[in-house]
Amino acid sequence: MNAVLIALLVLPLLGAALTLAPATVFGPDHAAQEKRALRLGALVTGLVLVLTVALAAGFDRAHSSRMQAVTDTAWIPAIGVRFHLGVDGISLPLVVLTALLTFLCAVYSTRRLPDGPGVPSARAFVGLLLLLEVGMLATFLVLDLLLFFLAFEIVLIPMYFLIARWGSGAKVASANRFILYTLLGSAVMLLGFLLVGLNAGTFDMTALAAAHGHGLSHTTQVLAALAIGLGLAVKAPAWPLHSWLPDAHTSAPTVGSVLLAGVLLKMGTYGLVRVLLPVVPDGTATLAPYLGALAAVGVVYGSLACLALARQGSKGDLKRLIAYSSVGHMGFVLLGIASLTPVGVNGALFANIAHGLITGLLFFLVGALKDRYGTADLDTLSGATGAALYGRAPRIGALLAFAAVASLGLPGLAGFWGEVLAMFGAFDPAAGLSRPAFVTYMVLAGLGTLLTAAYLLIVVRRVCMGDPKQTAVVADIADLRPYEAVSWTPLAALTLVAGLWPALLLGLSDPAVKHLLGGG
Amino acid sequence: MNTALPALVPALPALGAAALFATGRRAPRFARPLAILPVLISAVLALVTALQLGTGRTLDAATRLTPTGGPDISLAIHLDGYTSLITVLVGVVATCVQVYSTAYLRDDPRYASYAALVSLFTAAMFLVVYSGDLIVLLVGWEVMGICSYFLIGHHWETADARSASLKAFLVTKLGDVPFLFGLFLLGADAGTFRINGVLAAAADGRLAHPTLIALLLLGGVAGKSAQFPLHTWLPDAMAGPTPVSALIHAATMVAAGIYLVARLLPVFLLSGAALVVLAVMAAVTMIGSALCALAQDDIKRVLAYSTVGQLGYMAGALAVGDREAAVFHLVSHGAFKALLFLSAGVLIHAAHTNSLSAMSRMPWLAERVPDARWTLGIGLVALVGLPPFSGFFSKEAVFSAAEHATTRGEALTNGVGPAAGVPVAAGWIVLVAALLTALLTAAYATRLWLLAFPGRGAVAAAGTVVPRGEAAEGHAAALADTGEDLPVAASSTATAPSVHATEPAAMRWPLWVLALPTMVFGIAGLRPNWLPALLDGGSLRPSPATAVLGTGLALAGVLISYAAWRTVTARAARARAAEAAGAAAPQSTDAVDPGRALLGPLYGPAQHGFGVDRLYERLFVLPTLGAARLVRFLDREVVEGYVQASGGGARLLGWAVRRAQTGNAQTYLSALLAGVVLIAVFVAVGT
Amino acid sequence: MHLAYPAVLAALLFSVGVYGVLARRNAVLVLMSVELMLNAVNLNLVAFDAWLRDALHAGQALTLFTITIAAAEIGLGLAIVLLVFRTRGTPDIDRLTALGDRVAERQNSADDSVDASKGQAVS
Amino acid sequence: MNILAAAGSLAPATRGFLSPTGAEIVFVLVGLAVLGAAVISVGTRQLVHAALWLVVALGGLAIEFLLLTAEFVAWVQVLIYLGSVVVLVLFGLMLTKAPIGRSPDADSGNRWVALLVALAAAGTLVTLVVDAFRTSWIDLGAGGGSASVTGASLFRNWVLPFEALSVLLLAALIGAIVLSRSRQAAAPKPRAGRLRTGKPVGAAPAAKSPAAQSPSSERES
Repeated sequence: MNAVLIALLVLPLLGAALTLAPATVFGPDHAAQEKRALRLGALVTGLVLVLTVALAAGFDRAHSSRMQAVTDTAWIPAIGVRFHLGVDGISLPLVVLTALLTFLCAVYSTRRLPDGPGVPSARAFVGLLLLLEVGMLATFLVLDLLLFFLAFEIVLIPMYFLIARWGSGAKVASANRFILYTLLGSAVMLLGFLLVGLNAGTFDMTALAAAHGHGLSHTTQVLAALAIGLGLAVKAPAWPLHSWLPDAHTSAPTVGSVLLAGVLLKMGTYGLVRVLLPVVPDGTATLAPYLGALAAVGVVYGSLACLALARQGSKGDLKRLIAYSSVGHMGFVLLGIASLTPVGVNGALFANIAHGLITGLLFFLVGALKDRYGTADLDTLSGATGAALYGRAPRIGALLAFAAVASLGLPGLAGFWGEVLAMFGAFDPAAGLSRPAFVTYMVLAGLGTLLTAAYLLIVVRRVCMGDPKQTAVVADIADLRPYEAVSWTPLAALTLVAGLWPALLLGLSDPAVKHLLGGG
Repeated sequence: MNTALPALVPALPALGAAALFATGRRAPRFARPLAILPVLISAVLALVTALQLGTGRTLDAATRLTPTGGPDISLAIHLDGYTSLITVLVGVVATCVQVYSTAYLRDDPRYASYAALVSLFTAAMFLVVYSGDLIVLLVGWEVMGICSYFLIGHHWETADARSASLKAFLVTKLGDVPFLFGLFLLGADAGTFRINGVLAAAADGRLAHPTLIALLLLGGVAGKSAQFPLHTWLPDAMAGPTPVSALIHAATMVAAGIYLVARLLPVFLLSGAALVVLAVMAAVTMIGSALCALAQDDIKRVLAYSTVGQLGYMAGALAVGDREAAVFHLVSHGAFKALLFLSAGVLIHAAHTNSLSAMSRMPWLAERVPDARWTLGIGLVALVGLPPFSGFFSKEAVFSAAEHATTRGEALTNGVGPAAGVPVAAGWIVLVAALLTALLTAAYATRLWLLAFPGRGAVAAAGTVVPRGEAAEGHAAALADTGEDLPVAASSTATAPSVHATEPAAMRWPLWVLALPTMVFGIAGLRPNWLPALLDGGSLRPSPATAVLGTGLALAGVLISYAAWRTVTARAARARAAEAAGAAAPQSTDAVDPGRALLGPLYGPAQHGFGVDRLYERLFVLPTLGAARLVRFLDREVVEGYVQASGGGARLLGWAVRRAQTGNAQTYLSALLAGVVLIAVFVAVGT
Repeated sequence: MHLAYPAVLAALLFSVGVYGVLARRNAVLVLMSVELMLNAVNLNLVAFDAWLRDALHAGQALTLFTITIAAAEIGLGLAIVLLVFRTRGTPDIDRLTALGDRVAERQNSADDSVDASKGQAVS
Repeated sequence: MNILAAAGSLAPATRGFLSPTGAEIVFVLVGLAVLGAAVISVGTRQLVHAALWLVVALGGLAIEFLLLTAEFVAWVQVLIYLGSVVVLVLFGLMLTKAPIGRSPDADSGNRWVALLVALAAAGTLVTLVVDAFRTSWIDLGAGGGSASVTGASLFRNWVLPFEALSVLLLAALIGAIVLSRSRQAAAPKPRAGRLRTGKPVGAAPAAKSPAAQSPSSERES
């Protein structure tokens, strides 16, 4: 089984290396090269997806708290860094989600690659996409702090180029801001890792988790928690550190946005659960109320910002609105984690996956709208009464309504369980956390769900509904194309399945979370 | 008795909905059978389950849906008398509505998605009634809310449908947020989300703060059942197609709130304060909505306000602790209100307008739709509560429950909870409000009847008559101003309404199917006494005192309204005669409305729902939008400011260090020596 | 004799030398101050040689060393000062700031005005 | 000299700051003089006076060496420092056309910082030294500094270092010469101009024609 994990990392790396080969290897003329490169991308990511599904099938669900498919060899003995891979109930869903989203992006971009002046070749695109996949998969598979940091950083470079070269609008400035902000955050995180690693004597996550913070004094735990928490909070945008996200999403290409929102944000919250909770429990306990406060404010702040963008005449960009909604949704995840209870953390992990699926779908849809209408600006799109997408492109309209409804947390769809369990966790936080504070966070989060419903339905009203007789920006737009259907239906289907049968994910994460929080 | 049957009841319509969504566009001809068959079968199954269950037995079955780290969430079924009664009602009404819709929306391009959403809604309602787990109940609860959102927004071409659907969902969602917190409190105190577990915890007194729980749950109930603070969405929801109003906004969804309070009544009985709040809420809803119904011009808005009022009755019955009366009234109201809406639909379909004043100028309307005329009459009589129809018995049950509650310890809690738990104040509030509302209900019911079907003489006196032929052509204008709910696409081909072109069969026989229970349900239920046995066993027979008082008030209401109508038409006739003689200015055509005479100064505010909408606009909507603008400013200036400042700060630091390079060797040397001295001092001091 | 006296005197003399080196504008005077510092060191060496009664008389040998090196150094120093004087026309140290960041000062003033308006992170 | 030393060793017990021997008193007085001269030499505005006060300081120091029975070193000090080094400094002053009178800008802008650093250094060093050597006494009686003793030890074990020293002096000598050559070779160009006019190099220009005037004046600077 552990060969699967290594194969998961090596395969995309080989694919990326292959794209470095001279262009002629891919075909005689430019068009053939482009097509073959994109097909290579789809093939490799497809293979990785098959591997992850095999991994999930072979995974022993009864003992999901135990690390499975483990490879553990010394890598840099001088500083005690070990090449330690493993997967358990918490990281398995995320690995499968990453593989799925990357495969769908690869399939989508085989037919719809952003082209234009100065846009590099598809070979470079596929190479960067595969490198991105290596970084993302490694982040979820690795069980060594420094390797985690390494994977955390590998992801930034390809995403930077995706935004800076294939993006639109003020793409270079926002790409710079994205990479500088996140790098600063992860530098602080590295300090935290070093503090923990040197004091505890090992960088191995499983050993540190087993020790459950015994080897570390209280002050080092608080300091480490602060440093690591700060770095990870930048990545999963906690409220005050979120200002890189809207710009990055506004200028990123569709595929970039999907992966940025679908997977990169999860690396931050996964880090919080995998590193902060078990390794420095006392530090996290002291920081939990503040993290909860930031999360609650994030939820309300995100949704109010979206409401401001969604209103008539505010010249709001749809992608920017969806980015702010991600800030709101990740607020729920952080609230669940801050409650330090099994319910809360289970809710957080479920919301992670749900947000990945739903926001991935939303960004695909908005990207498609932007391709069809040429702009994602809500005012030009909707005009006075609305873009009447139900009439013009009924299938896209239906999918957008489905995604908006899933995103506002309708019970029966994936978005609900994460939010409800996170709020239930905050309702009754772990011992030692101040109950009134967390109940107010829960109330704020509840208000947040109402505001989320408000702005999402306003978007549906202004995009899907509308007077058909009103002159539209673009006369007739194509309804759902086959390749779009292929790359979007898995996301919609999974949202429905995860909504109707939550045990699919909670069954996996519950024992692992209890083991993580219980320690020992 | 295995649980396969009840499990199928919610599953079938859901599968029907999925099938409709899938094949809607590709194979429209399957739409009709796929719409009707699943709901019909599930109605039959519900009836079979009810009969199998018999009276006085309950059935519980559960499998774990998912672990959560805390209390588990389970797919649970809880069957008892109440579920049998309500599922049969829902089944019957849903089938009638689906059949009715096949004709009503015959050539609507989006019929498939409409039918799918109605089936999904029915499945959600079944799930709410059958569910034994509060979180799964919440799932059904909110799926109903989203289906109502999509159905209200069915005619998304018209502006008010767009805004009404958004408003409906947001107001119910506003109610659902405290509802969720109430469920959390229940789940945390009882240690499980199973309803039996919660009721057992209530019995053992393990609920820490029942008043808070009850008030939070009331938030959700007020939202869903359109009670006083959160009722503003229901009248606007009439922008949706009429069958939707019949099913969702009359019989089922709005009743879900009442069903939930009935199910969790032991929790409510633990706190007197919550019952008083419920009583006050019910009273204000009853009286306010009755007054508003008296002043509405749109026939559907009258029925909508009437629904809000009747729900106030049920809430009042719950406030005095008698859930039997509440559910009895719920079922009978479900039947006759659905009947009223469907017949109103037929009326609108024929007259091509919603507005009562327009109908009052169409004398030919009566013979045009005889079935609708009769069923509307039966419905209105049941609504007013005149014997022998079901409305009378269920309303009397509420009156007697209220009357019993006025004396301490006498409340009809039928063993569900301590009779003393019901405060006397709640009893008096509900009794007085109920009686007053009986009067007002009779008034607006009669007004509706008189305006909808004016006799020949009265119309001649009232003035201009809308000839039959002209109605067909003029309907576009009528359609525009009254936001009539007829599908736009079907407008142009309406045949010139001739006498014998009555409504299609599919719209007529559901009326009679629903008329049957409206007439018979009261008598059938009480005579052989199977209804009380099915429920909690308390006798639902009307007590003589309230029966006489209630019926008297109802008759008084009818007479007052008729008298007002007579005087108004007489005055209009005199004015017509004077105007014919050229003396006075032409009277406005809608002077015939008795409501204006009865309400007098209250007519203006009543027409606009007493300004509650404007109040909410100012209280909630404007501050939220202000906060949104503030956040947009904060984000662009403050949070962004920090990021820019960090960039600027780094450059400033660089500039400062640069200035140290003065080029003068002596400054460097001084700095060097100062450093050396400092180090020497630290080393000397440090060791 | 108490060892503190020569040691303290040497220390003070050394500090006066330091002041001279750092404060004097003319390069020759700086060289003179350097001489003072070297002499302070010599005093210390001799004092400690006497105190340790060193058989090798290392202290005194080293003093001779320093004296010779000082002589060589002052010779070279003055040669350099002369050269500087001949090319720059002035022996004053604080005018010899060719290596300074003067270019930066002029550009700074230009930068500040630009920064105020743009305020954009250097892209 | 050894009487003093003997006296020193006779009364070891009653030592202390409060009962200074004769040598100590003289040492302190001369020390104060040296210090005063040094301060003035560093502080005065007139550059030449500074050099002269330096002479006084170094002379006082030579006396101090004598007091410390380092007789040979004292004379070497007088010989080389006072003799050659200060003279060199004076030459340096003259060659760089230092102003004779009071020159206002003798101190650079950096003087307050310099004062601060100097005082800090002085404070630190003095406290350090006093703290370290409070209880140590020099036994002057040993008379180790005389020319014979120093000479013997120099030629017994310090021969090689001194040879190296001589090489260093040679290098310094050559360096100084190279540096301060007045760059004859540096000005051939103007002279080439003169060659074309046929007049011999360096002939005293009898008639000061403007063309001739410029190259010669150039040669002088």
